[in-house]
Amino acid sequence: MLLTIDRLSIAYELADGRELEAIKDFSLTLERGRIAGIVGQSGAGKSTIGKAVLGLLGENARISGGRILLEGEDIAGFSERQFGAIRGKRVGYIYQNPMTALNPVLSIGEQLIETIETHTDKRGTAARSYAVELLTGAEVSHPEERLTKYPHQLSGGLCQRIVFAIAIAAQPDLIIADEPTTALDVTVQKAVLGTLKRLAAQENIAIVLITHDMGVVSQMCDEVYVLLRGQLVERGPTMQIITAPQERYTQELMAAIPSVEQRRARFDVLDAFEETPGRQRGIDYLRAGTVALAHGDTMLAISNLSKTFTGEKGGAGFKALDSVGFAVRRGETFGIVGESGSGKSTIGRAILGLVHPDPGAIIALDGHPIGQENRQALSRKLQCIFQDPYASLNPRMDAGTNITYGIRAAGLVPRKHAQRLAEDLLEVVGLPRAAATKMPHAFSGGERQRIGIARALAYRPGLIFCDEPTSALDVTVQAEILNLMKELQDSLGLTLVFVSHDLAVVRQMCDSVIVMRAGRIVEEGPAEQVLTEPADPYTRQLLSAMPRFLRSAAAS
Amino acid sequence: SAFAAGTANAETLRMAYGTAPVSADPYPYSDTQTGSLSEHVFEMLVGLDDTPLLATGWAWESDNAIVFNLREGVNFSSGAPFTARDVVYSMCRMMYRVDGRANVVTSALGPVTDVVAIDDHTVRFETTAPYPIITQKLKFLKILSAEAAGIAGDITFDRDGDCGIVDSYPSQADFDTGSAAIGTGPYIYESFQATGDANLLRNDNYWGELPEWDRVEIRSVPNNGARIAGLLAGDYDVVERPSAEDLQVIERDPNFAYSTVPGLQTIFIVLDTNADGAAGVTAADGSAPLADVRVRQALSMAIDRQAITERLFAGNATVANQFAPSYMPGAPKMPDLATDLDAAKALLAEAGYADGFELELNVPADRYTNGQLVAQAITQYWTRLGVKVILRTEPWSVFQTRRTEGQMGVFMYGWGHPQGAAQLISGAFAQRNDDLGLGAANYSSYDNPVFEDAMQAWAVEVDPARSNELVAQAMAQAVADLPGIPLYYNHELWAHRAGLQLVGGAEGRTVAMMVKSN
Amino acid sequence: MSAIKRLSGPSRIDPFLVPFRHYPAAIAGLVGICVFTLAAILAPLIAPQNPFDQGQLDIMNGLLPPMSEMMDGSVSLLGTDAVGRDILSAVLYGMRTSLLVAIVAVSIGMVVGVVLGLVAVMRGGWVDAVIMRAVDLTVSFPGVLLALMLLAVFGSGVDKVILALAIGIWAQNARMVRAVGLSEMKKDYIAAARIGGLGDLRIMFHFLLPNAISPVLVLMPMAISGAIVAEATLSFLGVGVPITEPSLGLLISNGNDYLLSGRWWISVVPGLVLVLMVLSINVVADRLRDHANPYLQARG
Amino acid sequence: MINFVLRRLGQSAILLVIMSLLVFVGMYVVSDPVAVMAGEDATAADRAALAAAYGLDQPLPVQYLTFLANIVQGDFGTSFVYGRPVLDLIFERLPATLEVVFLAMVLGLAFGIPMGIFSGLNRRKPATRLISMITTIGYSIPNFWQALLFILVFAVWLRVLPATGRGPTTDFLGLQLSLFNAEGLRYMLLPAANLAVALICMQTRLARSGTQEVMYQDYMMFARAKGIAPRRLIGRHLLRNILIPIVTITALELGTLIAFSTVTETVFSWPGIGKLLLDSIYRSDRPVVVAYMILITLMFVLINLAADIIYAVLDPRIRYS
Ligand SMILES: Nc1ncnc2c1ncn2[C@@H]1O[C@H](COP(=O)(O)OP(=O)(O)OP(=O)(O)O)[C@@H](O)[C@H]1O
Ligand SMILES: Nc1ncnc2c1ncn2[C@@H]1O[C@H](COP(=O)(O)OP(=O)(O)OP(=O)(O)O)[C@@H](O)[C@H]1O
Ligand SMILES: [Mg+2]
Ligand SMILES: [Mg+2]
Repeated sequence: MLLTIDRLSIAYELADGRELEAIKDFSLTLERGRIAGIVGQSGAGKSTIGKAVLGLLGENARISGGRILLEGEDIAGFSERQFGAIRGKRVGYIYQNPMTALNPVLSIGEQLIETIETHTDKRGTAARSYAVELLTGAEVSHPEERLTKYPHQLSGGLCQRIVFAIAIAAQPDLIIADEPTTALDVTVQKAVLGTLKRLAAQENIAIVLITHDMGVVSQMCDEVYVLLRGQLVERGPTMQIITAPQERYTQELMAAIPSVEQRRARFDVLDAFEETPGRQRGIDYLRAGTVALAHGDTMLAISNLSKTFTGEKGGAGFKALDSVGFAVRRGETFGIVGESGSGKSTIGRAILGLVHPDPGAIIALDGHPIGQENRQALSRKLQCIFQDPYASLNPRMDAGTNITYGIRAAGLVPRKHAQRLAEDLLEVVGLPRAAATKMPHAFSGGERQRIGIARALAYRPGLIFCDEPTSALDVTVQAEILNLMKELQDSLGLTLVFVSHDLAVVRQMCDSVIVMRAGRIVEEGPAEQVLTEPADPYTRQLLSAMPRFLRSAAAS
Repeated sequence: SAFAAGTANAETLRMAYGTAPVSADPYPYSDTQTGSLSEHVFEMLVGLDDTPLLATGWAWESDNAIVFNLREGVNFSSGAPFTARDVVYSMCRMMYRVDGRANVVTSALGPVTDVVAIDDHTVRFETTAPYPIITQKLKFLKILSAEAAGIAGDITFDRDGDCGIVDSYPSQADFDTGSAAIGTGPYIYESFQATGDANLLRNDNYWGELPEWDRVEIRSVPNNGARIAGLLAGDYDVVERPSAEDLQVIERDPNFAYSTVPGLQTIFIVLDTNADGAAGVTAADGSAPLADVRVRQALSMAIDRQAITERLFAGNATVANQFAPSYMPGAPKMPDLATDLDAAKALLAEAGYADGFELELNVPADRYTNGQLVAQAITQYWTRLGVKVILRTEPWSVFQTRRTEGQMGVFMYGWGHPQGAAQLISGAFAQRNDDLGLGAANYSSYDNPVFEDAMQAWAVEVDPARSNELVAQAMAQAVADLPGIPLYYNHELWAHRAGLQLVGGAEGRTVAMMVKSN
Repeated sequence: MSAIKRLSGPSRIDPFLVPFRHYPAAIAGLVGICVFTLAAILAPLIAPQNPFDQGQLDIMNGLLPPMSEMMDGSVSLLGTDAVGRDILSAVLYGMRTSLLVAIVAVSIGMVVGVVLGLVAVMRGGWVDAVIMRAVDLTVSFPGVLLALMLLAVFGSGVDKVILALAIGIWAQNARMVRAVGLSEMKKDYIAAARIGGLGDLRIMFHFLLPNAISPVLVLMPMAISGAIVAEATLSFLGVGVPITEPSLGLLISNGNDYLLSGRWWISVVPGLVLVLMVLSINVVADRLRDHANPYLQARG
Repeated sequence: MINFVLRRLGQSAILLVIMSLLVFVGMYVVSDPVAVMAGEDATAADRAALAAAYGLDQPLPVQYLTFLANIVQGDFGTSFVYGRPVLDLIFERLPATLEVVFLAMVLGLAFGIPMGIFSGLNRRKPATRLISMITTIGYSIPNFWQALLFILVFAVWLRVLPATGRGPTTDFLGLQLSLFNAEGLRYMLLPAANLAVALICMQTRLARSGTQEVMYQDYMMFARAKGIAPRRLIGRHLLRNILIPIVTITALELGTLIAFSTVTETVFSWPGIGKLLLDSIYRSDRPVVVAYMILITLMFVLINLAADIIYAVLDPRIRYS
């Protein structure tokens, strides 16, 4: 047995002295060449398990029980030095937050090549060409050039593929892949997963795959572990879990999976969130917001939007966006899908005024060019859910303050109610009230994402640019949140610009869609049409690459 | 040990100065250390102790002319013989103001109208009026070599120092690099650095008694503690001006010793006696307290000089009873000044200041040994007398500027020149008279006819006995009137390693010639 | 989310004291600061002598070792200095001056420096250029000359000393905050704040400041001791506080001359007080900073 | 980037003019060179002659304009006190200062950063407490006190190092340096250590606090997960991210030490330029002070410019246009 986790319990100590039991009595066994999936609710403790195997739990975490055996050796009590011999070499780790996982001040090349040079005998140009090879294997275009870039110059998906390349560089015995494809479009995702699968099959590598995408699970995993609030609720062979889930939570999970085949009014949910007075108050607050406006008028109009990033040392720039134009109607959900790195986030950053587009671009909100309005007024019309939720939270403010600071400043909520509102909104996005006083770094990936969502919603804006808002969420939570958004949309005319790789979600959510590739729009139209009768070859390719979770298969 | 290694080369003497000599050029700088350094290399006609040096004797030819006989057989370190021409040349150079700047005795030798080389070894100085203190002033005329400056033929003196040879005067840099530093003294420069560090080699052709040390290294270590530590660490053989405090360490350690000699400097407090009031002195009724002699006497009587010299100087200072060290040759004999707080209070009350008054006492922070401590002691005494004292200490440059601008009614000052007892009172208390060289630093507004007459007579008196009498008269008057308050006379101190014998002079110069091993 | 267990009972302690729980050293520091501050405030009541009243001093009491009897029969606990100042009293009074000078100068220097540094980051462009050139100018201007100028123009006084010191401090802080701020400014949370419609002031003080101020705080205790020593140096050179009203630093530098001869108490006593004072400030400041560091919050 | 540098240098030209004006006026209000230069018994005529010879009888603006005109011709003036060109005076002493500051900087960084990182990484080790104690005490002991203690211990008691002065020098690229001979180094050790103590303390504390923040960032976790050697993890990933405050302080201290390390230079009788400045201020030697300040300002401008460029190198997100 390569990896055996035996009744592992892990506790985090919180700032106020309380202790949070993140993992209780979790057990897992894994042989070489096999892939184990861990699925479960966001915040259930999946990443905590992964980190524990590598000895990367923070200072405030404590393994309160159980063993972790790697080839029979208990590594739970290893010292930092002993772990040093394991990390990278025997266990590779694909970090959950790709955009913060890369050192911002070191070039991609350096971060990749140092790993290669540490674990293989390749040096110098050999290491470099192996790096290029790895990047190519991870579907990164222009790999040579990317090596000289810094993380902030790359898209989320590129970062994720680089993290992937780094993790597999040494061909370790075990790979822990913590949501390795959340930021990838489906074609790339397919390739990356293919690589993983090949590694397992050919190199006899064992993989722990943490994910919430049941499609991925069904395609990849030999066995599945279902986790809820730190506890294992069910484990079994993939087919068995998918087709015949025994536990209630697993059943809910399966039921909540959105389908790309058909569009429904609502995502299926089975009350993932507890209905509490606080949550109700929060929802009331959101509903009480924007005055319902007529649906259908053009709200956001963009034309001729180009963005060229200046190259290093005066070299030729890189054209991230090339004459992009589209219009978003009030009250609709406007989807942006497409290749990773095709400029989706850059569109958002341009709308939000965070990057200056090339001259000639027109971005108009309600008929007025953006930039002439004052920031405060704009903030109530336009909000954003960042692709990297963590970096967008002020690390020195607790979650509650992060959420309500802006609206308090804008006078949307009196100071004395701010704390309560923050807690209410946390409940709205499915987090406990107590989370309000935790600092951003002490949250799981999905939890951070939800804090970002709560912050954006709190403004009760007219339009939200959602950059992969639910990529780190399991389907049950995702369904709750997307339903909430839809509901706000229906009742208030909330407009959403929705960037996602999950075509099923896009189909469920969006009214119209554009498909992007290499900075250009390759196809646009009503979501139904684009996703069912794609005209562009690239769109077709996307659709065919989708990992399908076949409910029909489950039925049969 | 490191100590043994340090002294292995017994022929090198390492000395630490308290202030960096400014230059190897002996003319423009009047500070003690520049003087000390150049004394190794250059000599004067008259020695600091009034004995003949390069002159073997002198006599007044008339009221306006004095003739010096020069020593024969003396050579400069360049090999050139020393002659009267060199004296004329040196006088020219002394009178010449480089960039308008007076040299050490340019002003003091202003009354000299002509300098004539009568023959190779006789030279005559002529003056506008009788100028008896010229021999005192010539103690500062270091003799340079005319030949070394490349001057051939006779030199005709003029009072601007132009002498027709201006272009041949060596620059300061020429001295500092050593090329112009040619004297008749017992040492020659090996090197001089702008930081004030110098190395000297013995001049084996010296005409006089050869000094013991082959080589002398002079370093400047301005910080007191560091200087003494350098001695203790074996970096130096002799350090000048150890603090009274540091002598304690020296006394305890058998490896070290110190030498002391009563010095020339008198420390005193100047009082502005102006009847219209003095800067920084305020009385409730708007009157001028310091104009009243009883107030001045009260201020003087309140001070316990004995306590100051014993407590703050550990005995290395002498209680002053007049404005010049009483132990100097020719100093008038004066009774001790009284110390009596009660009597002082009574005097003050008598003068109408029973409730005291307020004064600002100005003291330079970085000038006099223990100056700040003494200032605080004075403040204590006067506070007890009932006078409100604001003690103001500031750097010398600021002090000097404010003093020159007349912004100080009460200030501490020190004066020490090897020029006899009259120097201080003539400068600080006499009415200003540039022709007679009187009262250049009179900030006391002192104006007493008895004193004034005596000073004016003294200024032109050539008979030494009569001169001393006049000084005694003036001094007695000044001490009675107290336009200033004498405090104490500084002593000169040197600390050195044991095994050396050191006989210092009152002017406090630190020179290798005074150090012998025993 | 999983169950949260309470480890300790509901906290009933003053929120101000929360950071100090479980940190004996920091508590000691806090106590130290209180003691020193109290001692400084109460100096006139507890000091055996008023060292600023020159009439009470007598050089006949000079240089007494600790526990000596003075002329008037009283005992000097910690000895006296050369002019007969009781060291204990002098230290108590000196602390007042030193603390006042150091704390006020450092506070002014810190506030002005940090604010200008933040403004430079926020505004950029010519504002940044002007502020940073002003920094260049002030760091290159010698403090002694500045103090001398103030002395010559305005006369001596504690306020002038404070001003001279503060001018030296602001520049360093401004540069530090700007340097760190430049990096922070590019992070997404600032972008989020902008999108949130927050005004520049809020972004400056609630987003940039807490994330950029850490190095300034790290250097703060050093700045305090530095100011105390700088004040001593100025005083020693005659451009600081009057020598009749010595500060802690001036006492130390005066006492320096007596170290070699074994009269240690004159400089060691005030020196120790200075060290202890800075040590206290330091452990407390360190603890507060650690406490404010989100990554170290849990006691782990 | 080139634009950026040029613009900065342009701004600095204005700065130099302002600085010279400030110093000119400053020296004027502080003291009168004539009063300081003239001897005790100088007559009024002496003073007037002196003032005229140095142009000090002119109104201040005229003096200043003359000064500017001379500067343009490359003449920085002649010292009132030493009667020598001020640039000669300054450059004669500069090497002594530069080498001792250089050594102090090296000591500061070589000890400070590793100690700081160690403390940041090992929060609860006794060694960390010790470092914290020592660094706190290190900087709360006044510089002049420390200097004397160093002399007492190493020169007077142990007698292993000389107490004062500068040792023998060797010629290096035309500079007289004692850095390259053993005896000279012995003389440098105490003054350099005296300067370094504060630096070490500062760098330690900055490195410690930086480490405590950076160490818990996701990218550090991931870097650890990659299994790279601890040396690289710290030397590259950690260090690069904590260097900005360290560079800032190093730059400021570098300038300050070169320009103003008067206490150390005084106590150890180190013949550097800091003392020259202090002496010149106290002797009212305006030409030296003004020229000195112009050079120092220029130096600070360049050092800070270098620091700004280093920021951009350290953090690619910082870009100057
Ligand atoms: N600051 C920058 N400097 C240089 N290039 C940049 C910069 N920011 C983004 N890019 C490049 O612009 C392209 C578009 O990036 P963008 O983040 O918009 O992609 P995306 O569509 O959001 O991708 P993903 O789905 O992976 O997040 C990428 O190739 C990226 O490398
Ligand atoms: N450093 C920390 N301090 C305190 N609590 C933490 C810390 N890290 C994680 N937690 C908490 O532990 C729980 C498990 O976190 P973990 O990151 O393992 O969740 P996850 O299953 O990976 O969730 P997600 O799918 O959202 O990434 C969460 O409730 C989270 O808030
Ligand atoms: Mg996770
Ligand atoms: Mg993106």
